[in-house]
Amino acid sequence: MSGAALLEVAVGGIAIGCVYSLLALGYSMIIRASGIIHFAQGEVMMIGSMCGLSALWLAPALHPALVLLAGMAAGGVLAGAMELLVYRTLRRRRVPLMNIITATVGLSILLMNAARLGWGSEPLRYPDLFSGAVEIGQLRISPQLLWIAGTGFAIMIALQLFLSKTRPGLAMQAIAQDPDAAQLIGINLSRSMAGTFAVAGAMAGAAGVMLGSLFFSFFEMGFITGLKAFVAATLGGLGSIGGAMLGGILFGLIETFGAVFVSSAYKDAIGMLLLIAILLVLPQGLAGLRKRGR
Amino acid sequence: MSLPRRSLLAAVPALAAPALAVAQSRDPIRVGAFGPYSGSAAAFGQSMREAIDIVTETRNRAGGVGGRRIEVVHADDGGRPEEAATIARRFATRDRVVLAFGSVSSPASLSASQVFRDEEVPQIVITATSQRLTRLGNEWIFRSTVPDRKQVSDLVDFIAGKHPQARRFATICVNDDFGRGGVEAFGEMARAKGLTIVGEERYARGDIDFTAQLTRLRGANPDAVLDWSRYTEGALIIRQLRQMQSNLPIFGSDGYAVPAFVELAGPAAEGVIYVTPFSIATAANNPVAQRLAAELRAAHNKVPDGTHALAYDAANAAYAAIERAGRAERRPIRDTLRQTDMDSTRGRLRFDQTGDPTLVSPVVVIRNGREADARA
Amino acid sequence: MTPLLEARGIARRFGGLVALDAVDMQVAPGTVHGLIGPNGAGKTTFLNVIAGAFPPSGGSLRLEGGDITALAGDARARLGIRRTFQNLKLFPEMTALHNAAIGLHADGRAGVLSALLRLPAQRREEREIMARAAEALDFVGLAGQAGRLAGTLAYGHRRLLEIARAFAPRPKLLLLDEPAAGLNPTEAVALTALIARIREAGTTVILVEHHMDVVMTVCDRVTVLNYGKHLSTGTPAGIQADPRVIEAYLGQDALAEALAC
Amino acid sequence: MRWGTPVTLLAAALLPSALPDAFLLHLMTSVAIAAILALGLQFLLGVSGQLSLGQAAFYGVGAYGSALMTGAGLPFAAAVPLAAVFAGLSSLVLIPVTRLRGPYLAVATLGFSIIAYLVIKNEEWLTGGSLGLMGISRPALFGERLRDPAHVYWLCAALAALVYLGLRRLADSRFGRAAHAIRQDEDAARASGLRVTLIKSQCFVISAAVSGLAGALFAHHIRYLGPADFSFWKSVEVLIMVVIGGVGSAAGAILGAAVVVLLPEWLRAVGDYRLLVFGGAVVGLMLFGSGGLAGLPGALRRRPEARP
Repeated sequence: MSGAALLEVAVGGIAIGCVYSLLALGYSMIIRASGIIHFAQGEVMMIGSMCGLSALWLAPALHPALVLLAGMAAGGVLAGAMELLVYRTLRRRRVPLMNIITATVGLSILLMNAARLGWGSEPLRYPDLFSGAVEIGQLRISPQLLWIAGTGFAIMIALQLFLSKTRPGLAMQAIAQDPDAAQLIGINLSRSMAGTFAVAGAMAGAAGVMLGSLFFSFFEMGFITGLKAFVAATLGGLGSIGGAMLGGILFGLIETFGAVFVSSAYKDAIGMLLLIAILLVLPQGLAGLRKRGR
Repeated sequence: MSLPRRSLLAAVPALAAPALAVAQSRDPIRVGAFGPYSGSAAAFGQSMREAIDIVTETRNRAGGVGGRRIEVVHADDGGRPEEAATIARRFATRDRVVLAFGSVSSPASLSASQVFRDEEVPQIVITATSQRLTRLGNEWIFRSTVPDRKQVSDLVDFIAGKHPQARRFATICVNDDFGRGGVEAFGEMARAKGLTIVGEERYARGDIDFTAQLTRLRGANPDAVLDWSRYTEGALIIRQLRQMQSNLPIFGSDGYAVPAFVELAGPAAEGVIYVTPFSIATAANNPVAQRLAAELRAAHNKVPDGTHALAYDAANAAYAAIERAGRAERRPIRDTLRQTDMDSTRGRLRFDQTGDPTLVSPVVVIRNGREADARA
Repeated sequence: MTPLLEARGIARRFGGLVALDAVDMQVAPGTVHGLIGPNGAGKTTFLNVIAGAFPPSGGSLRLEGGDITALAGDARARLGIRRTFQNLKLFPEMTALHNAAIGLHADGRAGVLSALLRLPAQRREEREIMARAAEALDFVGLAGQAGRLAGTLAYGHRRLLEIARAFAPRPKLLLLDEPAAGLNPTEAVALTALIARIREAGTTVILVEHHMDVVMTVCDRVTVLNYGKHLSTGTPAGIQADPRVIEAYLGQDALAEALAC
Repeated sequence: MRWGTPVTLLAAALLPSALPDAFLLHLMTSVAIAAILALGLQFLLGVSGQLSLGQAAFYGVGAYGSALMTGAGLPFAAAVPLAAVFAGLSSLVLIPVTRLRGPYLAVATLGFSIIAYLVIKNEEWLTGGSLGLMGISRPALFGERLRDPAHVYWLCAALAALVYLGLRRLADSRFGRAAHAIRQDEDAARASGLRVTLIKSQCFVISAAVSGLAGALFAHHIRYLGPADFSFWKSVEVLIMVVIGGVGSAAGAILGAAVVVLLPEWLRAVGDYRLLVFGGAVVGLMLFGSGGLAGLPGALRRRPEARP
């Protein structure tokens, strides 16, 4: 395979990886703050994607950035509402974590089927948000992929800044690290938790719009993608923001290159085998690398 | 595990009880229909249900069959063989249907066919194309669609006749019974006609990024691409292929034969050629197809897709067979069904020894965003 | 006489931080050996190395002359080194009796198959384990609490339960990590007596403790660590008089006072 | 309440005479099989605290194993236990991952189950690929094929009861106590001399073997095997059964299995809204609290020794 073709594949892998990263960030933030494996994260992404598309239907000339924003808003509101209405109620009842995790599975089934009833069972196509082809020498790269990779990175950097520089962001970090101490210094636990879910949901919504514009929106789109993003988050080390970003992009690349060099029938197996291998060396994922020196 | 000693198993019959309460009226003739009404193939299930309901309502308005109404019991198999077997068991023993329609996928149809064969219930498969369904000596199975090998041979004949310049084919398919069945048959028959297969790729159901496979396919330097996919992945594959600035001719499967295909593929669909069990574009002179189109427009404001036509034909054949049998019993219905000889949306419908229809499949090409007869 | 436990040149580093630096210690059998030092001196780290919670970065450990440096924690436990934890590690959803029975697990043999078949040998063994577990509870004074879930016990009782679990198999060496922490003075006195009875029962004890009155009352010998280094070893009286020890505790007034009394 | 188990057993045994409907017997057979599957995970999660998202893999190994062995001429009564043993052994490849904790273990088992699914789907020569295996023999006892659905039901229900009693015994034994301790505090368990990895691995093998038994029975009950029934979704379904019933309660696992099998069947009446309602019901059931369904009667009576 030529170098140019390899590069094309790599860009595709990075673009998909960005989508995984955005979703994985959500998994990581949520698990760090609350211990919940949020299996409905993929469905939040799907709803974000559907809402972005619906915004486009209402206003066909909408700027792509606003479509992205619509998806993020939808995802954020949805995830925040799920925390406030369901998970918080469950926590107040002091049910075991396993029950909350199962409730996220229930919500995922519920959202998937609600979307099927609301938006139909046919996949829905996004209009091309970006067109033309970028040519660098003999290399042709779809501008969609570049935009997605670029936007993905931009959102992740924005999230980093939000978490490290703003008051609500710092509060979320504090809650995640030590909820008791955070409450003692006057941070509102309940609000920060809802905020964490909302931010994670917004990330998922952005991923949904990106995935939708690359491919299409479909009520089942969140299931497999969500699962893979969870694997990516684990690969990176659950609870680690940097790890989630790295894990997502790495997983996208592994998957795409796995399909190129090994059989595509076992494409998903390659990622999984590698994941298991990495976990055996680093039981805490890639983020464990940093802690290892201690 | 050592916590509560008492068990609540006793509550189980109570959970099952409401299902028992379903009234067991003897009056209407009951038939069953099952397919993926939920899950990723729900669009097919929905078309199937719409068409069967239209035929049934029309029949019932005209006085039913032999003065008895027809009642369709619908059930969702979600595309899962386990569910299909359970539904088949229910149709046979509890709903006591005289005949069953379904399903859409081959595994679900196969799983159910075992139960129907055991319980001696005639089954008309709607869209499942696996050759195996009708090749197991099962006398209770019929199929509305044309099996994959027959469709492939119709497509290969078409290519040999109309596109003689396409000699080197690269194939891509979904990695399941549908895709592999189609591509294997294509390879066999294409080689028999002197064509060569220069590359074979597969992907998993639900994949969205085909860059890797397409890059490899293009590398094999083919004259044309054969894609045996369902419409969702098919639309992505041709879009991604065209995004790579490739103008290779694309031949596709009956999995494309859904209106949403053109919708999803957009401009990339232009010029794509595929085989289909039914196309309204090639049925302008077929009165049954026109009747279906009119009824579907009235009921759901839709243009019929392949599944609509297949289910429509199946239901018409079934009700005619019940009428000819003169009684609502499974064995006589099966026997009269075998003698079917009627006008359908796809021409004259007869079943061969195995239960497959004897029809030639249309081949269509997308022009200006619509299906057009490629043979014309 | 060979020491029961002999530590030679034990070192432990965490990243760049040196927690233990070539510490030697010999524990004579049948004694209570105190391990003290200012905060951050490496007492708990040393205890963890002895228990096998993590391997030392250097040095060797011998139990009754046999090298145990390479053994994992559970293997050392089976050889007869048992411990308690500074911040209490019980099995809160199990009864006190079953907590103590876990301590005796290594003495049992019944496996999956015999449990499924409930063979007579398995039932006999189960009765024995329960009898010995009850005995251990009785020994620490928790006989009345056998049926209660560990998580619902009073704090002082939980401390005792942990000792019962560790002592139940009559280990050769018992490592107590601040057993008196959080106890009221009455309870601390009772604990002192309990430690003495454990020694009488033939178990050697290493005691890490901040309560100096407990240490001084019950210990036969005391080792002092400072900044990860061995500072001094001797009788309680000798330690109290050692100028190096007093110097090490300078600035930690409360402890210095405690040491003086 | 020591008579709870015998009364339930009696009720289960008499069920066929109360329900002459062949379809309901078919469903109750499915419940019995699902119960075995759920008991397998219950043991792993409830007793040893290990979360597996890969139960579908062992279920699949058992199902395909037994189908292939009977297909090769082995009698049912030999193939089913052998398939269960084989499923148990197949979990040995997971032993390295038992040292992972919580979600990391879950993801590793998830990976294993995805690989197993791909093997089922791709290795046509062995598993029939995506078209699956057909014509699997009916269950048989003493050389007699069981044609009466009531007999098949009794067989599966009896095995479910055996598994229930066996796992209960195990949970109450020295071994179960050790597993239980490890679940609550691994460090303390290790300090007490427990071979943590060995015990956790043994729990994995037992759980896998029980799941394999369920799979083997499933193969001969449905008599058709296709990859779609062994996807990740199946693992999630088992997890839902266990949690609905109440983690830690064997009786709850059986109850959860009954709910997960029967509820969607019962909900067919609501048509398109079926899965929507099912998802909502799962969320709703979680609100019952820590004990799940099995804990309900106790919670209503306010047991004093309820969890902290």
